[in-house]
Amino acid sequence: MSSKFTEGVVAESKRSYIHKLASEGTRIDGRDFDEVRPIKIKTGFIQRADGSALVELGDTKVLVGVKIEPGEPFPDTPDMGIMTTNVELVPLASPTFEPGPPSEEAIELARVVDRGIRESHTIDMEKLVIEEGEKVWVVFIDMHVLDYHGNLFDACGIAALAALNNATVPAERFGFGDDFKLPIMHYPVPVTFAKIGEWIVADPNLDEESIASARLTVTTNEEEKVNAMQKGLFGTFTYEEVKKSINRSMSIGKQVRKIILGDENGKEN
Amino acid sequence: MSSKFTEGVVAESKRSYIHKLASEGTRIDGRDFDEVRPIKIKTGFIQRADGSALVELGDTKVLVGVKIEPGEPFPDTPDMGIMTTNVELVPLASPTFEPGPPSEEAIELARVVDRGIRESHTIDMEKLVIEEGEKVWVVFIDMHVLDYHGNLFDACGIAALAALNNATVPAERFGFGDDFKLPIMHYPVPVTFAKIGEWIVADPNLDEESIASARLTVTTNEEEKVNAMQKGLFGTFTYEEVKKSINRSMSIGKQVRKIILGDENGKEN
Amino acid sequence: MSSKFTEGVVAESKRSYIHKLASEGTRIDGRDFDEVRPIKIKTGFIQRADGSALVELGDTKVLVGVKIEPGEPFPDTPDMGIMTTNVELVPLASPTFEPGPPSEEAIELARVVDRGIRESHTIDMEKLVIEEGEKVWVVFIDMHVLDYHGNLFDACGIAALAALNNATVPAERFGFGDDFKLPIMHYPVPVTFAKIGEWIVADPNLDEESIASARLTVTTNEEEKVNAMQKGLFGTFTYEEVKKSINRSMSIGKQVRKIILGDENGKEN
Amino acid sequence: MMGMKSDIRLIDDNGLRIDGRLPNQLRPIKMEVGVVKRADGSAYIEWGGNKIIAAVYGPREAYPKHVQESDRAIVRARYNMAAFSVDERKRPGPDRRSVELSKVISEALTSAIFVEKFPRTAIDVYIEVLQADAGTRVAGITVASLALADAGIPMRDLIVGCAAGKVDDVVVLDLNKEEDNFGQADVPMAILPRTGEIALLQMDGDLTYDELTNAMEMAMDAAKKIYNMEIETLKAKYGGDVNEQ
Amino acid sequence: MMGMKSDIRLIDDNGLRIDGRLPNQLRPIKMEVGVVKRADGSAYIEWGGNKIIAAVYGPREAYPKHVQESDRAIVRARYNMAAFSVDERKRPGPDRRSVELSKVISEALTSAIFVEKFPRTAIDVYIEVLQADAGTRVAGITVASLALADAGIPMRDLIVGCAAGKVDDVVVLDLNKEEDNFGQADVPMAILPRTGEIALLQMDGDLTYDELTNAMEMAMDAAKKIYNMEIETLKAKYGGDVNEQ
Amino acid sequence: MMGMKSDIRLIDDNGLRIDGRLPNQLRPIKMEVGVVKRADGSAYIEWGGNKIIAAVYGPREAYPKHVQESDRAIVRARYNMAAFSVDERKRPGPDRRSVELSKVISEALTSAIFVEKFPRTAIDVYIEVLQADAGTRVAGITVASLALADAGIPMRDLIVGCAAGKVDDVVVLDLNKEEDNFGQADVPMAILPRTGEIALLQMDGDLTYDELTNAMEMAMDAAKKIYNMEIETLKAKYGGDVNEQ
Repeated sequence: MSSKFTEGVVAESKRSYIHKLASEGTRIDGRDFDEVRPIKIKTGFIQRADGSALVELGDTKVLVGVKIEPGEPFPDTPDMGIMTTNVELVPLASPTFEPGPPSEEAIELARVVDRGIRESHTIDMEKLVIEEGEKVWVVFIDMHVLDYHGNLFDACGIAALAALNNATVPAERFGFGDDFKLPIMHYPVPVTFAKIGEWIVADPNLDEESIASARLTVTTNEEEKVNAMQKGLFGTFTYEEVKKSINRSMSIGKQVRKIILGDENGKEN
Repeated sequence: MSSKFTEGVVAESKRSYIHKLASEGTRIDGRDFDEVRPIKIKTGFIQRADGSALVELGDTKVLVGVKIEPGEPFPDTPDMGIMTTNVELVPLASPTFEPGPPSEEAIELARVVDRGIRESHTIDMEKLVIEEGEKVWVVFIDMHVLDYHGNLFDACGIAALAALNNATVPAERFGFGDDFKLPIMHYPVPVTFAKIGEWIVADPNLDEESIASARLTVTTNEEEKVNAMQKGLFGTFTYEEVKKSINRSMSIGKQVRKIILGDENGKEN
Repeated sequence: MSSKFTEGVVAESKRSYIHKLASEGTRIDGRDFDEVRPIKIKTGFIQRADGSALVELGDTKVLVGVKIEPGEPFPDTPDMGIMTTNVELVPLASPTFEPGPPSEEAIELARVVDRGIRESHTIDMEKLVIEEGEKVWVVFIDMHVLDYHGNLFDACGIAALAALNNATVPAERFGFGDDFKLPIMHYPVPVTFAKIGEWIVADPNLDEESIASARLTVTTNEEEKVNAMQKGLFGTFTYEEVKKSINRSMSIGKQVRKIILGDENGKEN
Repeated sequence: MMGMKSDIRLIDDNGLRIDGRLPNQLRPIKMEVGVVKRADGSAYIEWGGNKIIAAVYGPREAYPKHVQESDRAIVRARYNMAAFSVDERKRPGPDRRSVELSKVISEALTSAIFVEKFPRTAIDVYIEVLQADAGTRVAGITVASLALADAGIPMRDLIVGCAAGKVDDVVVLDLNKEEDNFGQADVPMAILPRTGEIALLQMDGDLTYDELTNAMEMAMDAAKKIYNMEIETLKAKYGGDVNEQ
Repeated sequence: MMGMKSDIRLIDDNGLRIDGRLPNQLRPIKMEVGVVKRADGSAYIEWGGNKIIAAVYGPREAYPKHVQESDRAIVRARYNMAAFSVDERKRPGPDRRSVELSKVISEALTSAIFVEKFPRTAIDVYIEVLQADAGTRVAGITVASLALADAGIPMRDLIVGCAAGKVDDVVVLDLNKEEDNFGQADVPMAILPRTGEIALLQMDGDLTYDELTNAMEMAMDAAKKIYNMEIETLKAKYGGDVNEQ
Repeated sequence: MMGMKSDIRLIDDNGLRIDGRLPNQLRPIKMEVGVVKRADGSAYIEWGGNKIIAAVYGPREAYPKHVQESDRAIVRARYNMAAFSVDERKRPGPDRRSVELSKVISEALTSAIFVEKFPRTAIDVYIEVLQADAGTRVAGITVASLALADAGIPMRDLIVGCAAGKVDDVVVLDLNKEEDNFGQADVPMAILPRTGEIALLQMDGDLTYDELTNAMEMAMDAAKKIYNMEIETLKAKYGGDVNEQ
C-alpha cells in the first residue's frame, strides 16, 4: 500500500498534469471535452430478471436488473404503479467501496437516477395498475456496479434506461393475463460534467473525478426537456457554466440516446 | 478542546465549589434547594402536530409534538387506545449527544416519562377506541430536546403533559366524525432531585447534574398520588431521604402544575 | 489479562502437548478418540416453554427452549408447518462471546443444527397444519448457550432434539383443540470430529478445539442415514478421513441417541 | 404492564393471595453459586417461577478504550431475556425495556462495588433470564450480587433486590405474574442491607404516600431475609467468613 | 413528490397563487441567531410554515480519527426532520432523503467556509426541521449559514438557499407545500451572493431550457433579498461589521 | 430447500435428467479471468445458468487492526447475491445463508493459500452472484480460485468446487435449480485436485453411506475436469507455466 503521504504527492502531480492538458484543450485519455467514453450495452444479460442491461462506459461497468412484481399501491396514488431504485456499490468494484449498508454516495446516486426516471415519466405508471387501489406492478431497478472507473451517474442512468427499455411485465407468471412490454414514454439521459480548474469536461474518468472541484449532472429527454439536475462536490459553478452545461447535456444526451435505442432496436429486430 | 486532564481538574474544583455552596444553603445559580428554574411554556407551537409544547426550564429547552393517528389496538387491550413515547437527544442540543440510534440515556428518559403518563392514567384510553378490537387512536408523543442544560426528566415530563393537554384528536381528517380534545384525566408532574454531598436539591442544572452522586425522580399527580419513581446514578439514598423527596415532589409538583395549566387555560381563553 | 504474546506461547506448548498425547492414543482429559464427554439431560426445565432441555456435554452447557405458536405458512408450502432455529452465544457463557447481533459462528451453528433437523424430517411438518394455506404451527427452537467448553455443534444438536422430543403443541391455549405431543419422526444426532495433527477425535473439548486444524460434523439418524455434514476451519480432510468419520458418527450417534431417548422415556414413564 | 383490566380477584376473603401467600410473604427462593465454570464468578436463582443465571467477567481491560475511566472500574450489567422465557416468544436481542433495566442495574451494582480499586477496567455482569415470572429485575440484581461475590469482587456489602406493590387495594410483597399484570402498583428496590442504603428504586402505578412507604418498608424488611439466604449460600461454598470479605 | 395528479388549480385567473402570492413573491421569512445556548453558534428560521433550527459545533477534533483531513476541516451537516414535523408521523432517524440532503448541504457549506484554516477538525452543523412546509433544504442551508456566522466560522460569504419551480405551467418562486406536491418542477439552489456562485443546485420535474433559466434567475434574484435579511439579522446581534468578518 | 414436494419427475425413463443430462454429466461451464480492471485479480464464470463474478483485493493492510493475525494473512470471502439474481427479488445485503457461505468459503480458500507469507494483511475475495441457478457456492469458490490466481496470490493448488446429490433416488452430479428444489440431497464440496484434499464439505438431505460416498466420488471426479478448465483458462491468459506458479 502506498502511504497517505505518497498518495498526496501523486495526486498533486496528477492534478497539475490534468490541468495542463485541459489548458491545451485535451484530456488524460485524449478525449475532447464533450466526448464520452465508448459505450457498450448488452441487454437481456440476466435471463432471470424481467429486464437487464450490462453497460460499459469506458472501463466503468454497471449491471442493472429490473424485477417486476405485484404489490400494493401507495394510498395517495391508487391508480399508479410503483418504482424503486437501489444502487449497490459492492466492494468487488473498487478498493474504495466497503461492504455494509449503502453509503451516502450510493444513496445520492440511486436517488439522482431515480429522479431522472421518475420525474421524466419514463415509465407509464398508469398502465401498471392491476386493480385500482388494490394491486399494482412494482418495478424494482437494482444497479450493481461491477467495475468503477469514474462517472457512475451516467453509467447507472444509461444502464437503468436500457434495462427498463428491455423489460417485460411478467403478468403471466402471476396469473394476471399476458406478458407485455414495460410501457416506456420517455428516454431521459444523464450527462455529467466535472469542473477541472476553469474547464468543464463531460463524462469524467476516475482520474478526472479525483481532482474535480465540482460536478454537475443534467438529465434531459428526447424532447429536450430537463428532468433532473444534481450538483456535487465542494466547488461552485457560475450561472453561465450551468447554462452551458445544460446545452451541452442536450446535445451529448442525443448521441447517447441513439446508442441506447440502437442497441435495443438491434436486439428486437 | 480541553484535554481530559484539564476537564478532570475543572470538574474537581467545580465540585468543591458547589458542595461549599450547598453547605451554606445555596446553589451555583442562587436558587433555594426546592426552587425550580423559571418555566416558560408555549403550546401549539407546531401547527402540523395535533398537540405541541415548547418548554423552557431555565436554559433547557424541549419541544414535544403529539401526533394522533388511527391504528390497530393490542390484542390484549382491544378496548383501549395506544400511546408511545420517544425521546430524541439530537446532537444539536449538546456536544455530548451523538447522532445514531437512541442511547440508553434517551431510552431511560422516554420510559420514565412514559410511565409517569401511562401509570397515572393521564389519557383516558377508553375514549380512544374507534371500533373495539379493530381500530383505536394511537397517540405518539415525540420529545425533541433542543438545548440541554440539565434535568431533562422534568423538562420532558412537563412538555409532554403540556402537549397532551393541548392536543386534539383529528377525527375529521381520517373520516371518523368530529375532532375532540384529547381526554386528559390527570396531571402528573415529575420532580427530579440530585444528591450533592449530603444535600438534596430539586431541578438540578447542568453543573449540579455533572457532580451529583445520585438522582431521584418522583412523579405525583393532582391527587397527591405517586405515579412513578426512578432512581439513577451510582450513589444511594437513605430511606429518610426518599420519603422527604416524595413530600417535596408533591409540593413542588403542585406549583409546576399551576404553571402548566395556567398557560393552557390562558391560551384557551 | 495475559498479553497476546503470552497467549501465543501458551497455545503453542498446549498444542505440542495435545499432539504428543494423541500420538500415544489418548487425550488431554483422558478420553479415547471416540469417547464423548458425559451427557446429562434435563427435559422440561423451562415450564413456560412448550418443550425444553438443559444439556450438559462435559462442562459445556446448553439450554434449548421450544415455543410453538400459530402463524402463516410459506406460500410455497401451504400444507406444512414452519420451524426456525436460533442460537444465542450470550457473553455469559464465554469471555470470547460478545453482545450484539449473532456472529458468523452463531449463524453457522444455528444453520447446521437447523439442517440436521429439517433435512432429516425430524418433525412431521404435515401434522402441523391448522388450516391449509392459512394457519400452521410455527416451531421456534431457541438455543441458549450457558457455559462454553467446546463442541457446541453436538451440544446444541442434542439439546434441540431432546427439547423437540419433550415438546407439546399448545393447541388448547390458542383455541385449536386438544394439545398434542409434537410429532417426531426421526432422531438425528450430530457428532463432531476435530483433526489434531494426523489424528481425528470425537467431541473435542475447548483445548482441542483451539488447536484443531479442521472440524467435521456428521449428523446421522436412527436408520443410519446421513442428514447433514459441515466441514469447518482452515485445514483439510482426505476422502478416507471423511469416510471413516461418517462411520464413526453412526456408531457414536447410536450411543448418544440412547441417552437422549432414555432420558425422555424415563421422564415420560 | 400494570393496570390491565380483569375480573380476577387477586386477594380472597381470607386476605390470601392468588398463590396462597400472605400479603407480606415472599415466594420460595433457591440460590446457588459457581454454576458457569467459564466465568470468573456466577450464580443461579430460582425465585417463584423465575429462573435466572448470572455470570461475572472481570475486572478486565475495558474495550473499546474510550469507555475506560481513569479512576475506577466501569460496571456493565446486561439484562437479557431468553426467547423462551416468557409466554409469547420474545425476539432475541435488546429491547427498550432491557436497555433501561441494564442501566439501572449497572448503576445499582456500581454503588456496592469498590470500583476505585480497578481503574481502566470493566466488570461485566451478564444476567440471563431463562424463565420470567415477575420481579426479574430484583431477582436479577440479587443473583448478580452473588456472582460478584463468587468472582471475588470486593464490595461494601452484598446487594439485595426485592419488590412490593399494591393489588386489589392491598399492599403486598413480591408480586407474582398475575399480580404484576393486573395489580395497581409495583415498587422494585435494591438495598445494601448493612446500612439500609437504597441503590435501586423504581415505581409505577398509583399509590398514596402511606401505601408507598408501607410498600417500601415491606420490601426492605424482606430484603434482610434474602440477605441471610445470600450469606448462607456463600458460606455453604466458601465457609464462614463471607461477611468479612 | 412532484407530479401527483389533482384537480387543484394552483394559479387563479388573476395569476395569483393558492396562498395569494405573485409568481415571483417569497413567503414571509423570520430569522434569529443565538437560540441554542449550548452550541458554538445557532440560528432559527421561520419561512412560510417551515420552522427550522440549526446549531454549529466546532471546529473541534474530528472523531473517529480516520475521517480527519490533514489539510482542511470536514463539514458535516446533518439534516433531520422531527417526527411531528410532517402530516403523517415520520419514524425518527435518517432515511434516504435525509442522507442525500445532508450530503449536498455539507458540500454546499464547505464551498463557503475557509476549511483550510482548521486542518484535522470537524465543523458539525445540525439542522432540525421542526415543522416542514416545502423548501426545507434551502431554508435549512440558509439557517445553517447564519449559525456558522454566529459560531464565528470564517466564510468567504454567507450562503443563501432559495428555490423556484413550475406550477400550472407558470414559473414561480419559493414553492409552498401544495405547489410542491402538485407542481411540475422544483429547482432548489444555494448561492454565494457576492460572487453569484452556485453552491447547491438540484432539480426535478419537466422544464424547457427557458423555463429552467427563468426559474434559476428568479431564485438567484430572491436570494439577494434573503441575503440582506441574513445581514440584518446578524447586525442586530453583532453590530455593523458583519459583512466584513 | 431440499425436499419440496412436487409431481415433477426429475429422471425420465431413459435415465436422463430434466435438462437432458446423464446422471454424471456436468452443466456447460465457461470461465474468464481479468474481468474487473480495478481489482488485483478477477474472474467470471458461467456454469449452467449461474453467472458469477469474483474479484480479489490484497494482500493489503487488514483493517480494523484487531482483525490482523501476526503470523498470517486473513482471507475474507464475501458471497453476495444481486437482488435480481433469483426468481423473487432478494433484498440487498447479507442474510444468514450468505453469512454462512462466506464463512465456509473463506475457510476453504485459506486452506489453499500460503497465508503465512503475508502476516497482518487481508486478502479480500468478493463473489457476486449475478444470476443463480443452483450450485452457486461451488461455482463461487471455483471462480474465486481463478481470481486469486489472477491476482498472483501464491497457492498450494487451485481449488475446485463441485456438488453432487440425489434426485428421484438417483445419485447425480451438479444439480440444477429444479433438482435442487425438489431433490433429496445435495453435497457441495471443494477439492485441492493435486492432493485430493477436501477443503469444503457440506451436505443436507437424506443419504445412505453408499449413496453419500458415490456422490462424493462423482463430485471429486468431475472436479478434475473443472480443474483442467481452470488451468486452460489461466494458460490462455498467462501462457504455459500456470501450474508451476
